[in-house]
Amino acid sequence: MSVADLELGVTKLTRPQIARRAAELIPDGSFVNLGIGIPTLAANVMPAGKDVVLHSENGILGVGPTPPEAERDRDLINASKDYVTLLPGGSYCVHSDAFAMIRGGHLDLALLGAFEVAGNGDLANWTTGDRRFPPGVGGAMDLAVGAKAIWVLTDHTTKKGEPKIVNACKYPLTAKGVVKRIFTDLALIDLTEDGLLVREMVPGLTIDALQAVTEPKLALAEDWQELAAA
Amino acid sequence: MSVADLELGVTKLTRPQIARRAAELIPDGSFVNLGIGIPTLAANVMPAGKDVVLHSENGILGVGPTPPEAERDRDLINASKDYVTLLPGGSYCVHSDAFAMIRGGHLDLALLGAFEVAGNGDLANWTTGDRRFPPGVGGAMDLAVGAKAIWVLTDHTTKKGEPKIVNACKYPLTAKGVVKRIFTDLALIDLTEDGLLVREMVPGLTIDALQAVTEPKLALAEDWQELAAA
Amino acid sequence: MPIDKITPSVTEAVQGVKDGMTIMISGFGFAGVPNDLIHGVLDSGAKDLTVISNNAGTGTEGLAALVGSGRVTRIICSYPRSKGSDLFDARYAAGEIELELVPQGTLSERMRAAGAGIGGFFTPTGAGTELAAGKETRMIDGREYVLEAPLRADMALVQAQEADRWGNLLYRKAARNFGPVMAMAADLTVVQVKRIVALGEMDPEAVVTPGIFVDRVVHIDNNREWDI
Amino acid sequence: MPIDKITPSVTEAVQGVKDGMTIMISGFGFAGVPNDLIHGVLDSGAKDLTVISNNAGTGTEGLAALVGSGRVTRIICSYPRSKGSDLFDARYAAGEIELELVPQGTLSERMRAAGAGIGGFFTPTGAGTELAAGKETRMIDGREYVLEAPLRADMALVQAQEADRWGNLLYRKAARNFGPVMAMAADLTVVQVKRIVALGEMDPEAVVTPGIFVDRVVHIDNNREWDI
Repeated sequence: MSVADLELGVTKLTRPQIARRAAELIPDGSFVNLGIGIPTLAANVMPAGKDVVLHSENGILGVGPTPPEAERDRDLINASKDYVTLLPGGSYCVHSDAFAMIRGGHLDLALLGAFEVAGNGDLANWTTGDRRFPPGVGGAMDLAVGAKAIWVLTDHTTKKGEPKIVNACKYPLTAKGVVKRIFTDLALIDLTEDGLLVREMVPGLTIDALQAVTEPKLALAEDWQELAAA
Repeated sequence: MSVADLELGVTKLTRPQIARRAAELIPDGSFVNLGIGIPTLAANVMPAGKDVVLHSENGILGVGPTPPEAERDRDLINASKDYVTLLPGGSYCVHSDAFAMIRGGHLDLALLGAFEVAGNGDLANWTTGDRRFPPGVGGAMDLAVGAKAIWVLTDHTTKKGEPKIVNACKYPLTAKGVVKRIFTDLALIDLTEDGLLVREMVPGLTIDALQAVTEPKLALAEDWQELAAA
Repeated sequence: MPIDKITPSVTEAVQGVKDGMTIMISGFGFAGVPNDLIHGVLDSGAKDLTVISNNAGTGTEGLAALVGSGRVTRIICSYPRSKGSDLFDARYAAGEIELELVPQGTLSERMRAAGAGIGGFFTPTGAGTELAAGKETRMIDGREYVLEAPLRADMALVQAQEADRWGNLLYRKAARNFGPVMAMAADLTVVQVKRIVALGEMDPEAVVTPGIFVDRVVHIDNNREWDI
Repeated sequence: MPIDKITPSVTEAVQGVKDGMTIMISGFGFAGVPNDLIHGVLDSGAKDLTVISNNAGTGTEGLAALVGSGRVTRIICSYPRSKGSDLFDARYAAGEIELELVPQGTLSERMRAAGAGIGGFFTPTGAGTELAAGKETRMIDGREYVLEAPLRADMALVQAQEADRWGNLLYRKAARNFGPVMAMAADLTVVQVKRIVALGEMDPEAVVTPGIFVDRVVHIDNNREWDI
């Protein structure tokens, strides 16, 4: 258990477990983009029998799981530059067509990482504004405005224990008001018209303890469930 | 000989002969679009050994000559809806890419028909403005502004003997100031900064007789030649 | 549950077509026209339709039949009049059909814009002509451009050669034409194909329209000779 | 005279590269990067270059070597910093290279616009963010869009899999990425390929970049393992 775990007295989800919970909730038949970070892990933990078509913005539709080391192909990588495979039915396309799919509203869902998410759905995930390091926007802004729904997958707090779900983003925005759902190592939270609604929490966590590491006001869903690690 | 031929006392070029003369002057290695009318005939009269890549705006690059009747394919027609073939090295593309080639300035040349050409290079070839008949613009406006050079292939006069090369177009314009060269059944005329320069005339024709069926002032090139039917 | 976009009949393929809809129809001349789907729309009885297609139909069947039925109140195309376009010509002469004439490259680019999430684009095509009348123009690097809007549809009817159950499509020769951009630009894309292949059978390098742009596929291999 | 775009050497392929040029370089991560052509440009000694590429190079060779050489004064890209982008990072930290950061979809769409004769387009990407600062915006159907300009180059360096003498190209898997749009958007498009095939050998349905967009092709089959 880490220090943070000890403080909260609960076992947090691992990064693959966060990805797995998101993967479980992706509707069957969806076209989905997996952003850099925790989201890309979802390709390896997709529930068996779920027919989801994964999109990678460098020009792949129908991304499959990570290959064994011996089968790596330097021409077959995803947007995170990780080795991937192609599923039967998958295809390659030019970069501009991959982004036509994104901007044109053809993706049902994009799973993105975040530096910060605000209660109003604002997303910041491309620069901390630190001028010592070059920023990198990649496809984040296109995905944020283009996909029909945006889910964020992130640790609940920074390494220092500060909230990443905030009242207002301090970092430069990626897009305004786009996030619909947040999966963290502690909880599953929906961004609704009435505010943040907690759907799931890890075993042992209380809403008060969760609120203590979250800036915007949280409400607990009547039918909330335990966020079980798969 | 037609009445018009008798009036001028010369033998006019046939439509395939106009097309042949234009084909002879297409620079080797060019990418060329052939418009509806006389221009499409050029595909069948291309000089042997000339490596020209013909573009058809419905999505063909590398158009070959008309096939024998037994080899017609209803999926292989040009922009005039005539049966064509595909040369080795040819390829098919989506319509929007065919027009990216046009508008993006990738065609060296487009050969177009005309209702009227003005001395300043204005082109009218999409509607006579007669409200009883539906107009049809097709790809004419894209080609007129997109190709690096526009050559017009046309009869020198209307069926009534009126000039088609005029001081100012009376019909609605296709594009302004785009025509660089005109091939007619009587002459080959360049549109230069100094005005219309006659490069070739059919045997027996005088510059005065040609001027009589042409509105803008013509100049005869010092090195003018006979326009010989191939 | 496996993704399966293959629909058993034309009737089911065009289900949901309604009065007042805007429908894109693929094809250039007689190549690539989804005649069976067009007759499916005709059989549905839907009226007050806006049709977007390069031509306006020739002969007595397919697009010409739809236009001739009087159910099309408006057509957006680049080249309506051709040899054999009598059914359209008569409606036009009688003032029974509204025509929006669009330069051909602008037509497919507007579809691509709709499909690619582009809100509008500047094209040099048509600048200074009647077809740009009333449109916003702008000088860019010394050249006049016209602002054109994306063009979308409620439904696209597309003809292709091969499909698999994900809706991936291959076309054949110049019958490809408007199919791929129309598939991108419609809320519901319905495709008739000559052949269904197993998932994974298509070369992933050669897929022209990926299944993400396709909603329904119907297999039509009757090889009927249409009067179009 | 037969069209033949095949060039015998890298030196001849990049001939004409000059100080101050804007050069597009294909590739996404380590896939599809024309390393031999990049080293050809490096060997040419050309300086004050603007490079347009998705990334800024990693490791010690290829794009990283060009950026690290100090000959690149400006880079236009979407994602410069990656594991191994030390050569770029150092130049950036020292203020020795100007960075224009462009959202990735806007980057390739701007190239396509240049290649397709589009004078500018409205995209929702980046609206309301720092990357749209100073750009014209417009509300279209209740949504904010940013006007983006076409992006062209003097030269494009592209890596592909196969070419024929007309310059038709096939790519391989995700190494396709920016190659086709860069080929459209440059005055001079130079391509390194792993295989040359006879004219007519490629499936005309599967050609990805038709030869009209390609100026020079050079055959490189050394299978060198680059440190990128």
